[in-house]
Amino acid sequence: MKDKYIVSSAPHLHDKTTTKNVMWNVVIALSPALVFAVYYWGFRALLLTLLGAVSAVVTEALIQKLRRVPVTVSDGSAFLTGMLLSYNINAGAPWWMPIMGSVFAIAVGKQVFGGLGNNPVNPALLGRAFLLASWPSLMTSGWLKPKSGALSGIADPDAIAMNLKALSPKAFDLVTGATPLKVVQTLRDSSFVASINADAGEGIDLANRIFTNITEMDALKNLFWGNIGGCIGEVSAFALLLGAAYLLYKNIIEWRIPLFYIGTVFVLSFIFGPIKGAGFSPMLPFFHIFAGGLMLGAFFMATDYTTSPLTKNGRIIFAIGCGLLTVVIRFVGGYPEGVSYSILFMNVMTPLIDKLTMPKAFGRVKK
Amino acid sequence: MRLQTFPGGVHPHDEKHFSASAPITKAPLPAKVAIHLSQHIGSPSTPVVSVGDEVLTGQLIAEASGFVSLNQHASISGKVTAIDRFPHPCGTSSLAIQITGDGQDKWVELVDEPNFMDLPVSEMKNRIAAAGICGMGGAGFPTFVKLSPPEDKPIDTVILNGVECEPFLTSDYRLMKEKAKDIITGLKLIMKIVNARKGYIGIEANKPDVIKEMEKLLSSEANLDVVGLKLRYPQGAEKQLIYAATKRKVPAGGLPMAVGVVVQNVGTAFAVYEAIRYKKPLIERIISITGSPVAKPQNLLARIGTPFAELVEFCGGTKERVGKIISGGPMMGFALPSLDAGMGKGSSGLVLMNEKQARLNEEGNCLRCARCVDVCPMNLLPSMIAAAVKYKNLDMAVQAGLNDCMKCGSCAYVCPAQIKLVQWIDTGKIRYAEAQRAKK
Amino acid sequence: MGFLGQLFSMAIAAILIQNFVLARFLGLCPYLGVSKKLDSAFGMGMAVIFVMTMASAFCYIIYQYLLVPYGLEYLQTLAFILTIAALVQFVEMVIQKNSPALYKSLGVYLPLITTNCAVLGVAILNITPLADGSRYNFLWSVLNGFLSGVGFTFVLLAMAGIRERLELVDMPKSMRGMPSGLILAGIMALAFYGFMGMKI
Amino acid sequence: MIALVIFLPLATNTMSTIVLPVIILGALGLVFGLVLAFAAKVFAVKIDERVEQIIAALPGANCGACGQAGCAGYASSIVESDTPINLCAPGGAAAVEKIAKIMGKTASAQTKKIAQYHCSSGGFNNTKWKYAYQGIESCKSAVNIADGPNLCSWGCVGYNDCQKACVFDAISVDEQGMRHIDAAKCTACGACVAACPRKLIMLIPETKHVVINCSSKAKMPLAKQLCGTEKPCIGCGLCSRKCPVQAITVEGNLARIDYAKCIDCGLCATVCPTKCITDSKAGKRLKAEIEAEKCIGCTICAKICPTQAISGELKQAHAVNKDACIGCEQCVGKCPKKAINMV
Amino acid sequence: MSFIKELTKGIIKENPIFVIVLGMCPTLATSTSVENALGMGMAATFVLVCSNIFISLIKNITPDKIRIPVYVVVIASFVTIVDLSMAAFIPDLHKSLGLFIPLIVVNCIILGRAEAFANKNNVLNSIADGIGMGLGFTLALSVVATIREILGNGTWLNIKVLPETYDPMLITLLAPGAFITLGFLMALMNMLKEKK
Amino acid sequence: MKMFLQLGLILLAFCMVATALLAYVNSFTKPRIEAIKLKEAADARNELIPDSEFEEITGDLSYYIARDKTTKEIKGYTFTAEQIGYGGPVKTMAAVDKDFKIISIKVIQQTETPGLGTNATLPKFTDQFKGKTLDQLTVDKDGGVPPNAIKALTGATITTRAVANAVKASIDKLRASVSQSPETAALSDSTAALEVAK
Ligand SMILES: Cc1cc2nc3c(=O)[nH]c(=O)nc-3n(C[C@H](O)[C@H](O)[C@H](O)COP(=O)(O)O)c2cc1C
Ligand SMILES: Cc1cc2nc3c(=O)[nH]c(=O)nc-3n(C[C@H](O)[C@H](O)[C@H](O)COP(=O)(O)O)c2cc1C
Ligand SMILES: Cc1cc2nc3c(=O)[nH]c(=O)nc-3n(C[C@H](O)[C@H](O)[C@H](O)COP(=O)(O)O)c2cc1C
Ligand SMILES: Cc1cc2nc3c(=O)[nH]c(=O)nc-3n(C[C@H](O)[C@H](O)[C@H](O)CO)c2cc1C
Ligand code: SF4
Ligand code: SF4
Ligand code: SF4
Ligand code: SF4
Ligand code: FES
Repeated sequence: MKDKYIVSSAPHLHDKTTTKNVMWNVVIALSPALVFAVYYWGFRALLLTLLGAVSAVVTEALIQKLRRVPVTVSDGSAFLTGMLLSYNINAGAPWWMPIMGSVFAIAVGKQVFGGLGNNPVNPALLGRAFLLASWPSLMTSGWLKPKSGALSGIADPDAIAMNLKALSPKAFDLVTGATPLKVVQTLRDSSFVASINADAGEGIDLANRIFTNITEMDALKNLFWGNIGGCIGEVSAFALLLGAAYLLYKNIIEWRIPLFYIGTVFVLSFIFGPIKGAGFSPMLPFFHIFAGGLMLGAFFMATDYTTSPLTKNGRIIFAIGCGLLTVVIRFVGGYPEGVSYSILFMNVMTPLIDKLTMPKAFGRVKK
Repeated sequence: MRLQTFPGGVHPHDEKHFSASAPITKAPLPAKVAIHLSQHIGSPSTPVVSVGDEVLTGQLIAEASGFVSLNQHASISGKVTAIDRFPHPCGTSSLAIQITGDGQDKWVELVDEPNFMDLPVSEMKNRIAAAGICGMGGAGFPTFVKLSPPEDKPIDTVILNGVECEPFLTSDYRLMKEKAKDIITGLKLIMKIVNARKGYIGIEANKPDVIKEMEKLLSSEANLDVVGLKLRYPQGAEKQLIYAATKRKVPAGGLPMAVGVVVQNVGTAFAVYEAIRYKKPLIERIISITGSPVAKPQNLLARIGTPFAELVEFCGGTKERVGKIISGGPMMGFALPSLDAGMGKGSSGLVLMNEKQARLNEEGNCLRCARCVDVCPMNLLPSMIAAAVKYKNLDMAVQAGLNDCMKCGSCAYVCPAQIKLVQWIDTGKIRYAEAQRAKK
Repeated sequence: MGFLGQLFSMAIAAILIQNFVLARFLGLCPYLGVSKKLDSAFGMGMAVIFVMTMASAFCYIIYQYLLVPYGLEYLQTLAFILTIAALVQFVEMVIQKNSPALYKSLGVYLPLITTNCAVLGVAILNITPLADGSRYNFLWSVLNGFLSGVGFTFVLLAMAGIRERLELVDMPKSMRGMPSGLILAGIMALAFYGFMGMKI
Repeated sequence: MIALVIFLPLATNTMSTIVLPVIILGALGLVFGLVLAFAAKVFAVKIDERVEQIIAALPGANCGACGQAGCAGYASSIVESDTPINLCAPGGAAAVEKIAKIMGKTASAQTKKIAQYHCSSGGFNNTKWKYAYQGIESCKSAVNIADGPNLCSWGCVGYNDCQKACVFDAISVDEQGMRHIDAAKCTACGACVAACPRKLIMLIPETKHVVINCSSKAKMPLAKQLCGTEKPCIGCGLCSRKCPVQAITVEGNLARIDYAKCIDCGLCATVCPTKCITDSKAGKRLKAEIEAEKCIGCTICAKICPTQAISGELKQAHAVNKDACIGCEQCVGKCPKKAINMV
Repeated sequence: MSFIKELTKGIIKENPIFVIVLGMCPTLATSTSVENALGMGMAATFVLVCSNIFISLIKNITPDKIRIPVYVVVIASFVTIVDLSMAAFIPDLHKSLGLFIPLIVVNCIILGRAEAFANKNNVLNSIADGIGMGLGFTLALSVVATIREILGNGTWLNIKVLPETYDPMLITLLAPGAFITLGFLMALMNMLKEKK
Repeated sequence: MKMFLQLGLILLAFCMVATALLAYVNSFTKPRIEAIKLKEAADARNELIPDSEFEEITGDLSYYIARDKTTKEIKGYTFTAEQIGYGGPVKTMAAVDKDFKIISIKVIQQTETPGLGTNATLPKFTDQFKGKTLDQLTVDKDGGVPPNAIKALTGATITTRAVANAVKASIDKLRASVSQSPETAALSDSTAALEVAK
């Protein structure tokens, strides 16, 4: 058949974009964050990321071999899933954590349903949820301290620390031993506030001081550059925005999901943000959009093609849903951070959203 | 000038540089032609000659077999040597009248009506029908039918389609460049026939010289306008063009006349002009022979039925191995198994591709990336249609827009997983038709 | 907390936090069985909401006014299930007669519901003392029944949406049907963990 | 009710712990029973009795495995909307059989048919290609593009739509890429017939062994050039002329057997110049022999024999001319005395 | 011998959990440990056998209109008996099975078998069916429980089987783990069936 | 009409038979179950404060006064405390001596996550309550410093808090009701007098 002309159905031209280059471009867009992570936490961050990515690739290849279907790991989607999974765990986690997570993410999250494009929920986030449910204590403690600065991102740890240590060893532990969102969550817990200081008034006062400090410009700067405690990938809002800009420029992700997601979180935290007893801080919405995994989630995970709605209006509903749930979980939930669960939940809703927002063909009138 | 456009669409590289600057050249007379009885939408024409008859150039050899059908004329003079299946420019084979030329090109008699603008409308339509003109923009709808809308559907606007949004093709461009005045006359004739008040010529922004020229020519005409259009595929599709020019939305499943518009290709307008003024039947048209393997890409004025092989030969043959032959443009054209087929009334181009350009990637899994959804000018869910067809869920396919698709190919063009969306949709349409038939 | 506030928190708890299917392991058979198509899932969901509400009301009355006064709590299972079975069958007959259309879309699911442990579950939970030792009154029992039904329907619809989508992909043969349905249920349960520990 | 009124006031601690509950629950039962009886009467609806029968035939697990809402839902959808009857997993084959009986699917009463290809081409080495097709691997999709990738535009495209359509796994593809139908597994459901865009598959009676393995309507020289196996039907008409019962007609360069007339004698296969007609029983046919003792000379057999191989006088024992007998066995069944054996 | 056939079919060929997919609630809820699984299995088997016997006895005297309520009453009675006796005689197990004992009433297997089998067969076969289905249920439950207990707790029937250093995978003891474990077991069954 | 009665009566008959059977079973299991319940409670109390006899006091907080079997001297009090944990209410039974110092505790009912919250039932966790006073009942994560604090279970702070805070709150209540109750007040007076006498 070599000597025959090729005949196929129109169109005979094709855009240069392929699955492969989409995926590897996302990997490129994610690498600035890795650079920052290595800068703050050392090579352990790199090691964990690679372990996650490689085990994802190996798992996918093995399963495809077993299923006797073509091995398609070179398309980079498994690598990406593994990488994003590792980005969702703490740099201080044990080495087997990203491996277990990746294996679960690929096997249960993706290959069970036939591989790329078929998975109903985001495999990387499913992997994270699996790790969190399996080893909750390992996943929510042991945060690595960034190269300089405190875990919680409090602007001036030393200055407050001096005071804090004297006033309440407990408050000192809090600001130096957890992520910024964990601090905010704890400060919202009345039993904690009551227990910082024997004198209730002083307790509230102290809580307020910590809270104000955490939303100050200096603290936000730490948050922006990544000088805080947290998961590998959520280290620096700056690095993530850099990657996001690249993806937007390359037309790989679409603006609707990130914009509406972050926008919803911004607006809702502006409205509902002030914690009990604490004064209103104009910086609070900024704190909420830079803290935790929001940037990573909004730009890299909620935008996952497979698990977000097909339609444009659907994507807006999806993103607003994610934003709403994120704020709800952060403010009244049992976890300090809600990004991963809110995206997972909205993933589950995606088919229904698609159904509801089925577009009408050009020229079709409403019935 | 503000450029107009429509929602959705894609931006393939336009590749017009191969043949844009080549002036229209007459192709040599072919030795044999095969005139297909079905080069148009509607019922096939009925032959009125038999094997062995001598015919003149322009002589009627097959006549319309119903209202929506077409007259066919001999495009060269000579002898009818066969009425049989011959390769068709859309890749299949179908019944055609083969004429072996005598090399003399003896014409039937033409006229030159001095007052052709003042002919009665019915006479104009008769001449169009007699000339066997069908749309030359690709679809091939008989023009006299299109120009006879029912009484209750008044037409107020005629749009000439000079968009030529298909990459590579330049035949309309050259025609507009070289025959601008005649095209405008054609437009006026059409407007007169359908009694329209307003006329537009839609031209894409990649032909600035033609836009300027046309603007100049139309500056004195109050009711005629040039519409500059953004460079975007499928700008030339009827509904999208109407939307861009008039912001009217043709209802789904409806015809342009539902919104008072008639769209004609510029080539059709030119043919209408020639038919009314000279009673000249449609026996030749302009075709771009282009693509990187072609030694000397050109725009040829060639007789209907000329084998593609002869045209390519006239353009200096090929300079590299050909991987794919496309009759029409690369976005909607048909890939041909060989160069044996002859050109039809709707053949606006022949695009050759080398092996590298021709090779397609394997279909992968759909990522649900929604690129296809974003670009679909008809606002459909191509990925869902394709999946639904694949898993034999016709109801869902129809819900996702199976019957609204115009097969422009934008979706398949962007799909990163290289899913053959248009082919799936095509298959779906066939299955749907089968199912409908089975229901009856 | 006003009535509406209380209602809201009960709704959140019943639908998201303590969802019958995903958190309490009740009503799994129909959840796995009738979630292949959105249409059927919707019909089933509506039927369950209806029956759960009615069952909550009836069982509450029977428990409170027939069993408790005579110290017959040990007969609760028997009395409840009898009530539910009779109720379901009665409703089925009524619908079948009066609204064939509704019967087509809803009635056919009714027989399935007798064996749905979620209905008995909600009846029992309604009369089980809460953490502070109090019990729901009649109104709240009925509301709880209704909202639990809504919670069931919600996850049933989401599941059906996903499974309908999975009809259009190439799943490994051994995973088709129940296995993938169960794994999906697991995934959904994980996704609902975000609401765990929520204080409303 | 009266019992309730009498006993309730008596319900004190001294009341036996057994009598009281019995009365209360009994009353409950009575009330529900009456209500249901009442409902059954008032709300009685006439339903298709087949639905009831099918409900009875189904296991009643209400598991939803059929994709319907419980057994009743499945039953009514079988009756009303032609839902396949083999979807009940718990019920298994037994249920299918029962439902089939109820629904009167009497396919089994007719002679069993099986699917048979009418093309000898297809596969990797048996096809001549027109072009290199790139696209969806489905026959239905492929034939829409330039008349399909194989030179013969009547022949097998080879993307196995037929195999994919068969839910009974009756069609297999060998290492040459050729398709084979397993007669034992084929249920003549016709799915493959509908799936093949070239209409190459037809259902023929299981008892017939002669098949024209081609669907090409191309003219003589062309047909051979196009065919991948070079065994096309060229429309020469030899078979039709040979057929003793005029079961073969040639139309548009293509011969077709009318199986209602065909007596499965295999003569046509012997004359086909291109070997396009196959006869799986060739050489295995036996010859008729008349037991003279039993023969009463009724002449029925002689009349029925398509080749006039039987001769004999009225009321005389008949004899078979072995050379003329083609083994079609037409006479065997017709003999009133069962005097004819195939040997 | 149909008795034997009815007895064995429930164990593999028509296993109520793996093949008929009924009674999922107790399966998933009580399979956190093998001990619970055995207890639940036994309780359900008892009810199943009793109700099968009884229903096949009364099948001819129950009018169709009230068939379901009657069956339900029969089943509920046996369940309550089990419930009360377990509370009285094996209080520890009763406590850990909790809410799910009364729910045996609606365990789809029991009513399902009543409707599908006992309703149409004689007493002897119904007993066989009850025992078979019960055993099948118990067996499947124990298999699920084995995986969950080992992975989630490092023990089997409360015997330590994994080394102390094993950090238990808690998810297997939780709802998602239950679903996923069962899902994979069923996939495995499917694969074995295909191989055959 | 006949069908009405027939259906009603059949169902009636079944219900009656079934109920009779159940009532019969109940009549002999009920005492047993109650006995088991009582015994369990008693066992638990005995485990917490051995060799004592108990007297129940009901009120805002129901508790038992434990007296030495021989000397009839008040040894302490037992009570049940309850608070919502991670997966539902967590019930803890605790015993304190008469100075309200914890003698020991036992988590008697909970629906926490296996492997996490359920670890609260293990002696490793409950033993640390022994000897703690009201002020020392703070979870370490909440700022308490061991040994004057309760060390949280790994990954289950919520459960830990539920146990510690419930016990704490109940001791508070116990204190209030003990000091109000005239009888016990008198008793402690008498012991005080006794001590003075010494
Ligand atoms: C069955 C049929 C009937 C049509 N009738 C009319 C008509 O009455 N008037 C008209 O202006 N165009 C008519 N058209 C032509 C369409 O408007 C349109 O020009 C043609 O389908 C090709 O358009 P396209 O190349 O954009 O697809 C008809 C087309 C079809 C297929
Ligand atoms: C996707 C698509 C692209 C098209 N592009 C062009 C074009 O560039 N130029 C053109 O004349 N017709 C184009 N057509 C055909 C027009 O829709 C329409 O049929 C034509 O302009 C009608 O004029 P005619 O009947 O004179 O051919 C296109 C059709 C489709 C569906
Ligand atoms: C699946 C799962 C189960 C959990 N079970 C419990 C539990 O039973 N008890 C508990 O106190 N916390 C439980 N948690 C909560 C976490 O373990 C977490 O540690 C808790 O929020 C306390 O956080 P802290 O120790 O950082 O304050 C669970 C978390 C998850 C993800
Ligand atoms: C923009 C973008 C975002 C992605 N995000 C994720 C992600 O969050 N998690 C993941 O597992 N894969 C992600 N992928 C990779 C890929 O979509 C994923 O492997 C599929 O979900 C598997 O079917 C992403 C890919 C793209 C192009
Ligand atoms: S679905 Fe049809 S109309 Fe839409 S982009 Fe694809 S080919 Fe064009
Ligand atoms: S463009 Fe291709 S991969 Fe993307 S959604 Fe459409 S069909 Fe799927
Ligand atoms: S699809 Fe049907 S007719 Fe065809 S081979 Fe299979 S069973 Fe036979
Ligand atoms: S469906 Fe027809 S064309 Fe396709 S492989 Fe089967 S026989 Fe050949
Ligand atoms: S729904 Fe079937 S056992 Fe619960």
